[in-house]
Amino acid sequence: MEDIKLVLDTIWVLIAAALVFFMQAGFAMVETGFTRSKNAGNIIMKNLMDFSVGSVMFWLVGYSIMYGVSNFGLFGWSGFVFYDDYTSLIFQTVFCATAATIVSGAMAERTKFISYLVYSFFVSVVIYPVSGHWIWGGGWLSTLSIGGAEGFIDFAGSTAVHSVGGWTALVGAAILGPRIGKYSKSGKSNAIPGHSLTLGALGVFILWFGWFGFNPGSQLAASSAEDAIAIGQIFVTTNLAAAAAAIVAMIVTWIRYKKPDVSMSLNGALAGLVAITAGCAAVSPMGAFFIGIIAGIVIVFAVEFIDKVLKIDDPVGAISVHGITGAVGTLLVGIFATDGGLLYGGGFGQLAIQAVGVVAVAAWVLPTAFIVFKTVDKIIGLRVSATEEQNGLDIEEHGIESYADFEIKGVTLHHGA
Amino acid sequence: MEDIKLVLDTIWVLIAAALVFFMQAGFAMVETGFTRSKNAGNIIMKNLMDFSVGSVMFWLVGYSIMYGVSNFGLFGWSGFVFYDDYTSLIFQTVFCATAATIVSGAMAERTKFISYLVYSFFVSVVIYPVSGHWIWGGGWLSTLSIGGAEGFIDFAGSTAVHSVGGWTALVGAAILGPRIGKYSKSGKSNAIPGHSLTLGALGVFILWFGWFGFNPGSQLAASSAEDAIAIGQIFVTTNLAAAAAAIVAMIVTWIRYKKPDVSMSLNGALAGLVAITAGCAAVSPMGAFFIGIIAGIVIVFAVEFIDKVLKIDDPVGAISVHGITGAVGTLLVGIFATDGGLLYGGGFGQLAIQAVGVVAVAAWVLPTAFIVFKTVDKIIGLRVSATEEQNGLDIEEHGIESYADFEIKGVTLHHGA
Amino acid sequence: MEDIKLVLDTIWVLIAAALVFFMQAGFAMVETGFTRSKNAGNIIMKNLMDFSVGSVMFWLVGYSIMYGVSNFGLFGWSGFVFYDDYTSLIFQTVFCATAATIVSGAMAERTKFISYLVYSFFVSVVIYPVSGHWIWGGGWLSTLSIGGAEGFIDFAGSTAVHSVGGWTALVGAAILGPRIGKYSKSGKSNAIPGHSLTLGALGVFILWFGWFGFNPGSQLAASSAEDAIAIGQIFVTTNLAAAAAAIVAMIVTWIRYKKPDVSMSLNGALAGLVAITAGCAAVSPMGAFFIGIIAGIVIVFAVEFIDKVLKIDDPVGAISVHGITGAVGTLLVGIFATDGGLLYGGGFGQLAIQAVGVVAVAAWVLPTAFIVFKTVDKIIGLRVSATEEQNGLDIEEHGIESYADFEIKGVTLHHGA
Amino acid sequence: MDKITKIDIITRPSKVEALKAALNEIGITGMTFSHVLGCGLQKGKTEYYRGTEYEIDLLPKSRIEIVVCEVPVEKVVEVAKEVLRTGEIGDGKIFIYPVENVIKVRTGEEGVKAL
Amino acid sequence: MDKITKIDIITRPSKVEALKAALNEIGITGMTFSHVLGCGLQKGKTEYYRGTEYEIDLLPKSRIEIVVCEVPVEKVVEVAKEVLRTGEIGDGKIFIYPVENVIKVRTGEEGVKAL
Amino acid sequence: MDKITKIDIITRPSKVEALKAALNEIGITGMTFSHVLGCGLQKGKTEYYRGTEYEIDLLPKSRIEIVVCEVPVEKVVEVAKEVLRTGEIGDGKIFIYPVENVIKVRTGEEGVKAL
Ligand SMILES: Nc1ncnc2c1ncn2[C@@H]1O[C@H](COP(=O)(O)OP(=O)(O)O)[C@@H](O)[C@H]1O
Ligand SMILES: Nc1ncnc2c1ncn2[C@@H]1O[C@H](COP(=O)(O)OP(=O)(O)O)[C@@H](O)[C@H]1O
Ligand SMILES: Nc1ncnc2c1ncn2[C@@H]1O[C@H](COP(=O)(O)OP(=O)(O)O)[C@@H](O)[C@H]1O
Repeated sequence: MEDIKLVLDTIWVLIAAALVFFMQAGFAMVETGFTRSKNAGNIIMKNLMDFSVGSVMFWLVGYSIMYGVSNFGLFGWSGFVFYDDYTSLIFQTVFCATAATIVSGAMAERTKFISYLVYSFFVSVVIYPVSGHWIWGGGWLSTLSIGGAEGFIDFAGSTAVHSVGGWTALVGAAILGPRIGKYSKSGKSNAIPGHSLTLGALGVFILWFGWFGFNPGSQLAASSAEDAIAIGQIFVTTNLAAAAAAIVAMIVTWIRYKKPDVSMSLNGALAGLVAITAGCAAVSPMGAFFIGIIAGIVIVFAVEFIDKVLKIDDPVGAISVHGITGAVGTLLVGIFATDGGLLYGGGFGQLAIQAVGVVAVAAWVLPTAFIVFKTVDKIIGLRVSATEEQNGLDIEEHGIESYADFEIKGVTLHHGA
Repeated sequence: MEDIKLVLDTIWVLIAAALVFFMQAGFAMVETGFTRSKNAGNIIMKNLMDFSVGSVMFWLVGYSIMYGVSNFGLFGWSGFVFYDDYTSLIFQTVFCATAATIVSGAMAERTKFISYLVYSFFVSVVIYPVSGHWIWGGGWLSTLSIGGAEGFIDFAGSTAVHSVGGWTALVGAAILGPRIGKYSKSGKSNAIPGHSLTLGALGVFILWFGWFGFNPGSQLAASSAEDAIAIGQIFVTTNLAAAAAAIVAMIVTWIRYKKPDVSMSLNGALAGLVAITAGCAAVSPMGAFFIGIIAGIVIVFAVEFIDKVLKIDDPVGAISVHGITGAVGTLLVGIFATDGGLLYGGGFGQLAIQAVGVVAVAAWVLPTAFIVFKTVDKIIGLRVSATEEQNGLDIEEHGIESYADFEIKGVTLHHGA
Repeated sequence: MEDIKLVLDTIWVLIAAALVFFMQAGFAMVETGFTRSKNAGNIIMKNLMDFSVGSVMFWLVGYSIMYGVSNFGLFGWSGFVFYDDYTSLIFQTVFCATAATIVSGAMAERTKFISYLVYSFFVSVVIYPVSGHWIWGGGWLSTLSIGGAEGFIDFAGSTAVHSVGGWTALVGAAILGPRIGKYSKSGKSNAIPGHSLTLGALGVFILWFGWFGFNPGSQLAASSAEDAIAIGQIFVTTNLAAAAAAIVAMIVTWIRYKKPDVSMSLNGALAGLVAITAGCAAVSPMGAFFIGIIAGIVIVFAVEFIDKVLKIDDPVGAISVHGITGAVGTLLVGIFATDGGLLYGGGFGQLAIQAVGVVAVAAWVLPTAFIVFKTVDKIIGLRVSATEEQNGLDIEEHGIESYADFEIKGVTLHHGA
Repeated sequence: MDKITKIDIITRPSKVEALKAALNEIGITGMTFSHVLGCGLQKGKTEYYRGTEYEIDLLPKSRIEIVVCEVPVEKVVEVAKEVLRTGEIGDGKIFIYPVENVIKVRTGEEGVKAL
Repeated sequence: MDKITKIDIITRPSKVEALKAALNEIGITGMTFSHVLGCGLQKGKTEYYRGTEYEIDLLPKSRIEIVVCEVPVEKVVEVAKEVLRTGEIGDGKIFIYPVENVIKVRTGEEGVKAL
Repeated sequence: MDKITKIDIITRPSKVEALKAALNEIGITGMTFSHVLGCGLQKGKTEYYRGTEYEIDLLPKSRIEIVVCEVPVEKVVEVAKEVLRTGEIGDGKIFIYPVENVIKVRTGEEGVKAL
C-alpha cells in the first residue's frame, strides 16, 4: 500500500513535470511571436539555452541551495549533484527553468547572446534557489508567523517563480535600455509589433496547458482522497482565473483603445494564470474568478505603466505578466484564502505575511539581478551594437535567417503617431 | 483502498481534461491555418474567447443545466456555481468548450467579433447543456429503449459535442452567407486557400493528441481492471479510425482530383476521430477501422456537398467534419457495436435509438441556433461590412496585423477557373 | 490490489503512448521547418501518412512479427489483427511510427509521394518489427550473453527505433541523391536553409516533451516503488543528456563556425535524447551528463561527415541524429551502465554485446532498406522530376501552396561561397 | 520602329483580378504584377498595439506593368479607368513611361515584335 | 505640359521612415515603396548554416519612387542626399527617369494636375 | 554626358544565380532584384483545393534591373539571352528604358560616374 502511494505521488509529479517542461515551448513561441522576425532564431536559442544551462546548473548546484540543509533559514547547503529524490529534482528543475526563461522575453531583440548565457547561469545557481529556499525549502518565509497566521502561502510559485523571473526581467530590461526606435526623441512610445501573432497565441495555449501541470502538480502528492479533491479544485481555480482575466483584459483594452486587443488578451490569460498560482489551492472557484478579474485589469495598466511611465522596453510584457501580477496574485491570497483570508474573516495576519514575502523576494532579487547584469555589462557587455540590433540578432549572432524563403519587409510599416 | 480508487479515477479524468483543453490550441491552429492571414489574429481571438466565456458561463450556469436534477428528462436545474465535484466540472467544461469552438471555423473571416461573443454565451449556457443533459445528464435519450436495446450510445460525444458544434456551425454559416469572392456570379465555387498549411497540420496533430484525452478520458474512471482494459482498447480504436480515415480521404481525393489533397487528408484524420468518438468503447479495433474508412469517404463528399450543392461557405470544413461525420459515426455504433450492433446480431434496436438521438439533437440545435443567430443578426448584426471583410478582420476589428514583418500578397493569386 | 497494479501499469503506459504519439507533431514541425516552403505541405503529408499507414499495418501485421511467438529468435509469427493486450499494441505502434517518420526528413524535398507510401508500408511490416523482435520481442539479441554480461540493453530504443530509422534514412537519401543545387559541380556543399526556424524549434521542444513518454514509458510498469524510483531517475537522465548535448553542440559550432548555430544546437538536444534512450534506465545522472556531452560533439561532426565526406544530402540531419548518435548512445551503455558498464568495473562484456547489437541491426536494416528502395525506384521511381523538384512538391504533387498569402522569395538568396 | 510604352498602374489589390480580366479582353496578355506600399492622398489609420498608438500610413497597393506599342496605350488607360474608378480616394494612378526597346529572350525578337 | 520625372531611390530600409518624413516636409505626399534586393559595392557576408559556408550577397534594400514635375526634382534629390548620406558604403543610389504622362484614376486628370 | 540606360530583365527565378554570375564576369556589379508575378504566353495550371478547381495564372518571376551607360547595353543583353534562353516558353523578356540621371548618395557623384 505504501508502495502504491509512492507510485501515485511520483507519477503525478512526473506527469506534471513533463507538462511544466512543455511550458518552455510555450515561452519560446510567445517570445518569438511577439518580437520581430529578424530576432526569431535568437530568442529561440536563448530559450533553449536557459533551459539547458539551467537544467545542468540546478542539478549541480541550485537544487542544493534551495533544498539542502538550511542555514539560518536563508539558503540550503548540502547534497550537490547526488540526490536521492530524482522526482523532486526534475520537478524543481523545470520550475527553475520557468523562472529563468521569463527574462529572455523582456530583454529580447538587443541582448548579447553570451551575456544571456551568463545570466542563465546565475539565475539557476543563486537568484532563484535562494528565495526558493525561503519559500519552499524550509526557509524563513515558510515559517513566518504574523497575527495568528503562519507561513507564507505561495502554493505553486506566483512569487517563488514568476515574480523572481519578473523582477529579474525588470532589472535586465532597465539596464539594457529600450530597443532602437522604441521611444522617439520626445519620449513617445512607438509600437513594434511582433512577427507572428499565431505563434504567440499558440505559445499562450501551450502555457495554459502546461499550467495544468504547474499548479496541480505542486500538490506534490496524489495518493489520498484529499489530494485528489484538492487537485480537482486546483484545475478549476486555475482555469477560471485564466478565463476571467482574458475576458477582462479584452474588455479593458476594448474600452481604452476602442478595439479588443489580441496580444493583450493573450497576456491577460497569462496574467490570470500567474495570479492564481500562489493561491490556487487556498481559494474557492469564486475567489479564483475574482483574482482573475483583478489580474485582467492589472495587466493592462501594468503594461502601460512599464512602457509609458517607467519607459522600460519589455517587448512581450514579461515584467507585467510575471512580476507585477505575480506580486498581486500573492497578495490576494491574503484576501481570498478561504482559510485565513481577509474576506473570510481571517484578519490581516495572512495578508501581512504575503506582503512581507512579496517585498522580501523583491528585495532579494532586484539588487542581486542588478549586480549580475551590471557585472556582465562591465566585463563582456550586455547589449549588442546598434548595427547588430538593426540587422537583427539572427544574422549577426547566429549567421542565419529564420525565414529564409519569405520576403521580409524592409520598410518599417509602423511608427509612432 | 476506496481512497486509492478515488485518486485513480480523479487523476485520470484530470489528465484527460488537460489533454482536451489542449485541443483548443489544435482548433485555433487548424482554423487560423486554413483561413487567410488577414484574419489570423481574429480567429485566434475567437478561439481564446469562446473558451474563456464558455469556462465562466458553464461554471455559473451550463453545468447545472446539464447535470442538475433533471426536469422531465429535458434539462437539469440545480447546483449553479457551487458544486462538490470539481473534477467533473473541469472535465465537462473542456468538452463544452470543444463544442463551442467548432463553430468559429465555419463562420471564419466574416463574423463580427462581438456577435461571436454573444453566440459563445448561448452555446455554453443553453444549446450544449440541454442536449448534453439528454445524453449524459440522465435525460431522456440516455434511457430511451427500442426493440430490446436501451440507451443512446454516445460514449465521448460524436453527437453530444461534435454534432452540436457542427449543426450550430451549419446554421451560423448559412445565415452569414459566403465570404466575398467565394462564389462567382454564376454560382461557381472558388478556392480560397488557407495561409499556413503547416500551422493547420500542427493543429490536426494537436487535436489527435488531445483526442487521447477526449475518448479514453470519457471512461471517467480508471480504478478497475475493466477500466484499464477498456481504456487501452479505446486508445486503439481511436487511433485506428483516425489513421484509416486519413488514408481513405487521401485516396478519394487522389482519385477525384488527380492529386492527394493535403488539407482534405488532414480533415480526414479529424473525421475519423469524430466518427469513432461515439463508439470508441463499444466497437472492436476492426469495427473502428471500418468506421474510419467510412468517415474518410464521407468527409470528402460532405465537404463537396456543403460547398457545391448547399453553397454554404465553411472555410475549414467544420460542418462536414463535426456535424456530418459526427452523425454518421453515431449511427455506425448501431451497426458496429459488438454488443447490440446490427453486424453482431443485435438487430435494429440500437441503430434505431442512435437514429433517434441524432435526429433529436439536430432538431434541438438547428432551430435554437437559428433563433440565436437571427436575433444577434437583427440586434447587433452578425456580419462585418464588405470593406472590413476585404481589409481583413485583424486590422479592422483589432487594429493589428498578425504578420507585421512579412510581405503579404496584395495580388490575389487564385481565382475560380 | 492486483487490479490496482494493472491499472497503474496500464494508465502509465497509455499516457506515455499519448506523449510518444505527439512526437509525430514534433517530427512534422522539425522536418517542415528545416526544409523549404515549397515542400512544406508535402513533408507534412508524408508525416501524416507514415503514421497512418504505419498504425494500420503494424496492427494488421507488424506487431505479430515483433511480438508473436518467436521463430529461432529471428521473428515472431502469431496473433495478427487480434490481440489481447491493446495497451501494448498502441504503445508499440507509436514507437514503430517514430522509426518510420525519421526517414521522411532525410529524404525530404525530392521523394515521390507514392514511393514514400510504399516505403512506409515496408518499414512497419518488416524492417522495424524484425530487429524489434531481436531486441524487445524475445529474439536473439535479448538473450545474447558475452563475457558474463547478458542481454543487449536498449531500454527505450536508441537502436531498436532510432538507428533503424537512421540507417533506413541513410540508404534512402543515398539512393535518391542530393537535391538540385545542394552540391556545386566541384562537389562543394551549398547551404539550403530551412523555411521556418521557429517551427523547427517548436518541433524540437515537442519532441523533448514527447521523450518524457518515450523513455520513462518504456519502463512499461508503474506499480511498484522500484518502478516509481526508476521512472523518476529516467526523467532526470533523459533531461540531463538533452541539456548537455544542446550546450555542447552549441559550443562546438561556436568554435568551428565562429557563431553558435541555432539549428545545430536544436539537433544537439535531439542527439542527446537519442543517445540516452538506450541507457536512460541503466546509467546515473552523471553518466547521462557525459553521454549528452559525447552526443553533442558527435552530432556536429556526424552532420559534417555525412554532408561533406559522404556527400549524402540529409536536409534535417536525421541520419546523424538518429542513426549515428543512436548507435553511439547504444555503445555508451556498455561504458556507463552502473551495473556492468566498463567504467563501473563491469569489464568489456556488456560493451561487446552492445557492439554486436548495433552491428547486427545495421546489418539487417541497411540491405533490407536497400532492396526496398531500389525495388521501388525500379518499379515506380523514387524521385520526382527535376521540374517538379524545382517548382516544389507542394504544387506539383498536391496542387497547393502551403503559404498562399505570403510573398515567397523567387530569388535564391543563398549559394555556396 | 513603332513607339513602345510602359503603362504602370498602381491601384487597390482588390481590383487586380477585374483589371486583368478586362485587359485580357482587349487582347493584352503580357503583364507583370508586384506588391508595393503606397502613400498618397488616401490616409492611413491610427491603431493601438498593446496600448501604444501607431499609424499605418503605408497602404498595400498592387502595381501592374504593361508594355505595349503606342496605339493601344489609350485603350489600356481607358479600360483601367473604367475598371478601377470608384470615385473614392485610393483609386490609384497610372504612369506612362517611354521604352527604348524590348527583347524576347526565347526568340531573340526585338521591338514591337517582341511583345 | 510641364516635364514629369520619376525619382527612384534605392537605400537602406532603416532610413525609409526618416526619408518619408523629410519628403513630407517639402510637400511631397505621393510615394510608392517596395522591397528589393540589392547588389553593389556593399558586400555581403559569409556565414555558416549547419557547417556549410554560404554567402549572403544580396542585401535587403528599400526602393522609394516619387513622380514629380520638373521643378522639385533637385529639391527631392537634395533632401534624399541629406537624409541618406552616412558616408559609408550602402548609402544607395538615385535614378532619374523621364515620365510621359500621369493619369489620376479617380478624377481622370492628366499630366501635372494628376500629381 | 553619356547616355544612361536601364535594362529590366524578367525571367525565371531559377536562372537568377547564373545570370548574376555571368553579369559579374562582364564587370557589372550593381544590380537590383525583385520578385514579381508574371502573366504572358506561359500558361498557369489548374489545381484543386479541397475539391474546388482553381487556376494559377500568375507565375512567380524575378526581375533584375541594371543601370548602365550606353556601351555595354548590348553586352548585357547578349549575356542575358545566352544565360536565360532555354527555348521554352517562360524564358522571359528584356525591357530597355532611358535614364536621365543617376546620383550616388554617398559621394554625390552624378551621371556615368555614379555607376
Ligand atoms: N507622386 C507620386 N509618386 C509616386 N507614387 C505615387 C504618387 N502619387 C501617388 N502615388 C501612388 O499611387 C497610389 C494612389 O494614390 P492616392 O493619392 O492615394 O489615391 P488617388 O490618387 O486615387 O486619390 C499611392 O498609394 C502611391 O502608391
Ligand atoms: N548599376 C546599377 N543598376 C541597378 N541597381 C544598382 C546599380 N548600382 C547600384 N544599384 C542598387 O543600389 C544599391 C546601393 O548601391 P551600392 O553600390 O551598394 O552602395 P553605394 O553606391 O551607396 O556605395 C545596390 O544594392 C543596388 O540595389
Ligand atoms: N507586355 C508585357 N508587359 C509587361 N510585362 C510583360 C509583358 N510581356 C511579358 N511580360 C512579362 O514577362 C514574363 C515572361 O513572358 P512570357 O510571355 O511568359 O514568356 P516568353 O516571352 O519568354 O515566352 C511574363 O511573365 C511577364 O511578367
